Amino acid sequence: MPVVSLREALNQAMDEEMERDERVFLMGEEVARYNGAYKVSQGLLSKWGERRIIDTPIAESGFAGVGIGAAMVGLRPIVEFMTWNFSLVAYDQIVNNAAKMYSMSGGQFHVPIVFRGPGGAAHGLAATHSQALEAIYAHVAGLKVVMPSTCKDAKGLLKSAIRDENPVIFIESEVMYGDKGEIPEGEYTIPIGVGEVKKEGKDVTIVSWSKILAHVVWKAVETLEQELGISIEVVDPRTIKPMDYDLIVESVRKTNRVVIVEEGWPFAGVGAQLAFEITARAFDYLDAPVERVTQEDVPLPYAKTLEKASLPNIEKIRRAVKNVLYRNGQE
Amino acid sequence: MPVVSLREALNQAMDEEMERDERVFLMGEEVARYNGAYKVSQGLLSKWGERRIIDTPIAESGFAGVGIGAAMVGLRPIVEFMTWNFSLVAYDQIVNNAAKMYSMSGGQFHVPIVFRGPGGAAHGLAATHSQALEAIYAHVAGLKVVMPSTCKDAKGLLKSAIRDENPVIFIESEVMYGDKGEIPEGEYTIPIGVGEVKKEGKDVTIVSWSKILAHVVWKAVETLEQELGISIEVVDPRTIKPMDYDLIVESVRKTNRVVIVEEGWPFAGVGAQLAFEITARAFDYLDAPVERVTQEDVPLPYAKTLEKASLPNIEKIRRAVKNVLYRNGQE
Amino acid sequence: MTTATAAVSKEAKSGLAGLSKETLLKWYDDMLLVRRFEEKCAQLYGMGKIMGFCHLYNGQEAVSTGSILGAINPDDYVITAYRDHGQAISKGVDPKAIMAELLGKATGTTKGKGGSMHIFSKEHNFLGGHAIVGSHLPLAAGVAFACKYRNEKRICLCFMGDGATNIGDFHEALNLAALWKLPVVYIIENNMYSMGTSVERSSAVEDLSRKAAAYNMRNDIVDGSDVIEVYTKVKAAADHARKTGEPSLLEVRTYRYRGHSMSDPIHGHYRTKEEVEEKRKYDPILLFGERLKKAGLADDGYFEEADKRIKALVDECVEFAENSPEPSVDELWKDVYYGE
Amino acid sequence: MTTATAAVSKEAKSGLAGLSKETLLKWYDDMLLVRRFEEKCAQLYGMGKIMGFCHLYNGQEAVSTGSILGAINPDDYVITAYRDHGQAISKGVDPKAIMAELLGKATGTTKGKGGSMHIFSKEHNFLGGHAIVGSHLPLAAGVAFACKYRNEKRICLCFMGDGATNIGDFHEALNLAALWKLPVVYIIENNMYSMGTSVERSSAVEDLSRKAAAYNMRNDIVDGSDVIEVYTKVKAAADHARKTGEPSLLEVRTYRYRGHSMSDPIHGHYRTKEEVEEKRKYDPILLFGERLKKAGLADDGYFEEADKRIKALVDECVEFAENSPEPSVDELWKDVYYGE
Ligand SMILES: Cc1ncc(C[n+]2csc(CCOP(=O)(O)OP(=O)(O)O)c2C)c(N)n1
Ligand SMILES: Cc1ncc(C[n+]2csc(CCOP(=O)(O)OP(=O)(O)O)c2C)c(N)n1
Ligand SMILES: [Mg+2]
Ligand SMILES: [Mg+2]
Repeated sequence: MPVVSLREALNQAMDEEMERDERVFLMGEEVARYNGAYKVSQGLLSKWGERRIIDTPIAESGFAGVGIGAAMVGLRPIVEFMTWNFSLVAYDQIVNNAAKMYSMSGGQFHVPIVFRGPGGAAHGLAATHSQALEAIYAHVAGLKVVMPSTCKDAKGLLKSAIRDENPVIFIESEVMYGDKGEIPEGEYTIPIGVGEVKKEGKDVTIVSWSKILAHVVWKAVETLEQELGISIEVVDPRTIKPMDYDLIVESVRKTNRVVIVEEGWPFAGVGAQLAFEITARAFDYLDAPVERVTQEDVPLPYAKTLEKASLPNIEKIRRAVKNVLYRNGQE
Repeated sequence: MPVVSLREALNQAMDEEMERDERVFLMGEEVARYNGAYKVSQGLLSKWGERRIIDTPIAESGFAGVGIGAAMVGLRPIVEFMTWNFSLVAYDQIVNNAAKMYSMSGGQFHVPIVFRGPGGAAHGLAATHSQALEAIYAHVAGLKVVMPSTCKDAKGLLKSAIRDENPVIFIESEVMYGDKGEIPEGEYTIPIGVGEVKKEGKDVTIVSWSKILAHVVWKAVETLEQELGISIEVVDPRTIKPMDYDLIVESVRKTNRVVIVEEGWPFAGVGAQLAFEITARAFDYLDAPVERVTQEDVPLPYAKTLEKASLPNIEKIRRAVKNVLYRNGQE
Repeated sequence: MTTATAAVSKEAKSGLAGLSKETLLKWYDDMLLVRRFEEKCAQLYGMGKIMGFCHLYNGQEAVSTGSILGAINPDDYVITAYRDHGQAISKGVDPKAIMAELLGKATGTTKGKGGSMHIFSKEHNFLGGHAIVGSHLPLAAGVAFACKYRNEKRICLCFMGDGATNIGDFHEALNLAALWKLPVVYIIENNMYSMGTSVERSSAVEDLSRKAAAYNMRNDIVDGSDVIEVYTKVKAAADHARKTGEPSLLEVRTYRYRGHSMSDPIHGHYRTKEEVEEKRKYDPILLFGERLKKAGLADDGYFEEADKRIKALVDECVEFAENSPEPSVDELWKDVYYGE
Repeated sequence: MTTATAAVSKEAKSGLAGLSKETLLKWYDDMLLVRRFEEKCAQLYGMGKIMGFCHLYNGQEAVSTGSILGAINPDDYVITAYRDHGQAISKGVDPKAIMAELLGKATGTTKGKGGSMHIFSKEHNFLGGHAIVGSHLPLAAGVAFACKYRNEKRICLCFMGDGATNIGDFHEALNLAALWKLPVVYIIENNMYSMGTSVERSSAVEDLSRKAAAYNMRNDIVDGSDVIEVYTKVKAAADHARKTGEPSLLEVRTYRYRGHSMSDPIHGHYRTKEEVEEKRKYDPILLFGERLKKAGLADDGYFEEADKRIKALVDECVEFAENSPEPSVDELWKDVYYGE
C-alpha cells in the first residue's frame, strides 16, 4: 500500500474528485498560486487552471457565500478556510445559509459543499488561532462534521464529503499535514457517519478523534497499558455528526468504562453530547461515570508551558483512565 | 411589590444603571428613536439623549466591535441585538475579541460589555429567525451567559450583568416581553452564577430556563403532578455559564431523577453539558439516566404544526418524566 | 383633433420604450396583482392567519415588475431579501402557492417551511427569500459565478434594501463580483428607511450608488416609480452583464407605503403622514396607468376589468390556501439532509 | 562653497518639516531599532526560540515611526494587526518586554499569553496586536467613540494591511466612523500583498484610498518610504480628527522585505527577487539617513554609533528575555474572568 502524508492524501482526494466531476472546484485564500498556505492544494492550479482553483481575497463570509450560491445551482464547491479560526466571520453563512437552505426551501435547493481546512491548536498560535470548533458546527441542524485521524480516513472521507449532497464541515489538523500513513491503492471512499474501532481492548474504551487521537491518545494508550496493566479499546468516530453512537455504545457495553478525549473546550463540547448518549444507552453497563478530557476552559495562551497545560495530555488522560478504573486512590 | 412586564423590568435595569454609572450606554438597531424593535428601550432616548442611546446601521459585527473597543478603554456598553439570530454575523467579534481580550492582553484590557436581546423562537419566524443559541456562546471560554425566566430575575440579573467586568451574553425572549411579574421595590441585584430552586418537589427534578421554563415547563409540571401523582422539583439555573452545578446536583441527590428541558438543538447543547456534570457528580444517586427534552435536530419550520412539533412541549416532557420514573410501560 | 391625439399618443408611446400593448398591459396587471395580493396579506395577518414577520411591497411594485417581469429572461436567476412576495410574483411563481405558504400549508412554495420571508421556486429560478440582512448578496455572486463557470449566458438579479448596504456582506460580495467579473446585477431598493432608520442616519453616503466607486463597478440611479425606467436601466445592466460578464449596482429610489413589517405602523415616529401622502402622489401603478391611458393603450374600462379580474385571482389564492392541508408532522424530519 | 552647502542644507532641512535635530535622530534610531529588532527575531525564530506565527516589519519602518512616534501624542491610542512589533516599539513599549513575550516569558508584554501577534501595553495606550484580519477595525471605531463620548481630545490610529480592506469589518467600521464622526485615523499599510496575493488580485480597485468614497471620508495617499511624508500626512489626519472629530483613511504605499510570516520565503512564487531588490533601493532608513546627512544633521560617525548602540540594545533585549522565567502553570487560569 502506498504511504503518503496527510497533505498528499487530501490533495489526492480533491484531485481525483475534480477529475471525476467537472462541477467540483476549490476556492480559498492562497489555494492557487501559493499552492495552499499549508500546501494541501500543491499542484492543483497547474493541473486544473484558474477556472477551478481559485484564489480569494480575505473575505471568508463573502467566498463562503459564493460557494453556497454556486452549490444551490448545481456546482460542488470545496471552500478552504486557511484555518477554521477564520470561519467565525463566515459563521452566519454556514449556519443560516448552508445548513438551512435545503429545509427552508422545502427541499428545492440543497447545498452540496465542503468547507475544509485545519482546526485546533498548532504550536504557539495563541488564543485566536488555536480553536477546536467542532462543537459549534456539530450543534447546528443541517450540517455534517467530519474529522479524520489517519491519512487513509482523510482521503476516503474527503472524497465522500465532496460527493455528499449536503454541507460538510471537514476539519483537518495543521500539525498532522506532514504525518505519513498507508492508504489503499486506487479508488476508495469511506462513508460519512461510520466510526471505527482503531484498537481492540477490554478494560476501558477511549473515544477520541483527529489530532488528539493521532498525536496524544495513541502515546497515552501505549504508556497506560504498560503502566496500569490494562487493555484499552480505542474508538475513532471519524465523523462527529452524524455520530456513530452504536459503535461506541457497543464498545462501552463491553468495557463498561469510557474516557472521551477531545481538543475543544469542555462546556457543551462534543464529548458532553457523547457522554450523554453513552450514559443514556449504556446506563446499566457503566461501572463508572463517563470521564472527559478536554482543553481547559480558557483561551489558549501562547507560551509553551501554558499551551501544554491547557490541552489534553498524557497526565490528564492517565487521571481520567484511573478514575474510571477507580484506581486513583491507589497510588 | 410592584408588578411589571419583562420589558419594563429590563428597561428599569438599564435605566437605573445608566443613572448610577455615566459610562453605561445602549447601542443597537432601532433602540433610540424607535424605542426598540420590541420596545425594551422605551423612553430611554428621551431621558438620556442621543449621546447614550444610539441607533446603529445594520452592521452587527461593526457595532459589536465598537462596543468592545469602547469597553476596552473604560466605557460600559450595552449592545442590543434586535434578535440573537443576527449575532451570528458578529460571532467572531464576540468569540475572538470580547471573550479573549482579557486573557490575550495578559490581564491588561478587560471588556465589561453586555450583549443582549431576544433569543429562541417566537411564532412563525422560521429557521433563520428562531434559534436558541446559548450553547454556542456558553461553549466559549471567557464569556458568561445569562437567561432569566422571570421579571424579577431579569431585572436583577441585567443589573449584575451591566456591573460585571466581563462580557455577558444576556438572552431574553420575545414572547416573554409582555409577561408580568412581581419585582422587589427599589434597588436590588441578583448574582450571576447562582441558580434557584423555583419549586420544591421530591420525585423528579426538572432543570429548565428562560422561555421554555416560563411558558412550557410550568404548565407541564402542573399537568404531570396531577396526572402522575408525583411531586416535581424545578431548578432554574438562571445563568448558563458559569452554571450553578452545586444547586442542581443537590436537587438530583434528593430526587434521584432529572429531566433537562431546553429550547436549543440537542447535539452538544447546554443540556448535554448539564447531563454530563450531573452524572459525574451524582452517579450513585441517579435511579435513571438523565433525560433531555430539546428542540428536534432540524431547522425550525414556519408552519404552526411543524413549529409545535419541533419545540419542547408537554407531551415530550411527559414522556421524559415517565422515562426517568420507568413508567412508560405502564400505560 | 385626431392628429393632435395621435401626436400625444405617439409622444406618450415613445416614452414606453417601444413595448407592445400586450407587454405593457401584462406589466400593469402584474403590478396590480402584487398590490392587491399584499393588501390581502395585510387583512389575513390582521386575522391571525399569517404568522411571524410579514413585509409588504406596496409602493415598490414597479421595481419587481420592470426588472424581473420586464428586463430579464425566465431562465435568469433572481434572489432577494424577506420582502419577497412581489418579486416572486413577477418571476412567475404561482400566487396561490405563495398564499398557501403564508398560511403555512403543505401546498405552499416551500410546503409551509419557509413562510413569508423565505419564498423559493426552483422551477422559476427564484432563489429565495432571505431573512438575514445582506446574507444573500454573496449567494448572488455565487450564482453568477456558476453561470460563468458553465459558460451560460444567464445572469443573476439580486435585490436588497438600503439598509443592507451597510453590512459587511455587501462589501465582500460586491468586491468579489467586480474583481471576478461576475454577471450579477445588484439592485438596491432604496425606500429611504431600514425599519425606522433613514438612509442618512445609517449610511455615510446618501447616494447609495456611490458605494460602487469602491469596486469600480458600473452603476446608475433609477426612478422606482417609473416602471419603464426601471425596465430600461435594469435591462441595460442585465444586457451588459450578459455580454461582458460584468456586474452593476443600481440604486432604485422607491418608497414603501406600509410599515416595515406588520407590527410597524404606517407612519411611526420616523416619518410623517404628510411624507407618506406626498409619496403616494407618485404611485407607480397610478402613474403607469395614466401613461397607458395617454398613449391610448388602456381606458377606464380596462382598469376596472383588470381590478375585478385581479381581485378575483387574489380571492382564488386565499380560497386555495384556506382549503389546503397543513403539512403533516412527519414533514418535520424531511428536507434536513438531502437523500436521507 | 560654504554658501552652497548652507543652501543645500537649508533646502534639505526644508524637506524635514522644520523638525529639530533631536527629533529627527530619535526617529532614525526608532526605525533602526525596529529593523534590528526584527532581524533578531528572524534569527531567534530560526533557532526555534520564537514559536507560532511571526510577521516582521522590515521595510515598513517609516510608517510606524512617522505616524506613531512622530504624528501623535503619547495618550493617543494605537491599535493594529499581527505585524505589530514595530508599532509597539514606536509607541514606546519596552522592546525587552516585547522580546520576552516572543520567547513566551512571564516578563513579556502579556506574560507570554499573546505572543508575537498580540502585543498589548495599557501603559502606552497600545491596544494590540490583533490576528483576525480586519477584526480590530470596529474596535478602533469604538475607542474613538469612547474618546468622543468622554469629550477627550484623544484620537485612535488604526493600522491594517491592504488585504484587510476586502473584509466586511472594514466596510462596517469605516461607515460607522464616518457616519458618527469618530476621531480615528485608518491607515492602510499597502505593502502590495496579502500573503501571496497582490492587491490587483484581491481588490476591485487598486488605489485603496478610493474605498473612502463609499464613506465620503477624508483620504490621502502617502509615500511609505518617506518618514517625513508619513509624519506630515498622518499628523494632518490626526489633527483633523482631533479638531473636527472626523476620521480619515490613508493609504500608505510601502513594502515588506521579508516573507509574509517566517514560513514564507522572501520571494516565493508571487514576487520576483528583482522586485524585492528594486524596492530595497527605496529603503526608508537609507533614504532618511541620506537626507539627514545632506542636511548636515548626522554623519557616518553617527550612523555607526547608532548601529552599535542599537545592536547592543537588541542584544540586551534577548538577554533579558532569555533570562526571564517562564510563566507558572497557574497563570493558565488567570485573566480569564476579571476579578475572579
Ligand atoms: C443581520 C440582520 N440584522 C438585523 C435584522 C433585522 N431587520 C430585518 S429587516 C431590517 C431592516 C432592513 O432594511 P432595508 O435593508 O432598507 O430593507 P427594507 O426593509 O426597507 O426593504 C432589519 C434591521 C436582520 N434581519 N438581519
Ligand atoms: C479573517 C482572517 N482570514 C485569514 C487570515 C489569515 N491571514 C493572516 S495575515 C493574512 C494576509 C493579510 O494581508 P494584509 O492585510 O495585506 O497585511 P500584511 O500581512 O501585508 O501586513 C491572512 C490571509 C486571518 N488572520 N484572518
Ligand atoms: Mg429600506
Ligand atoms: Mg499587505
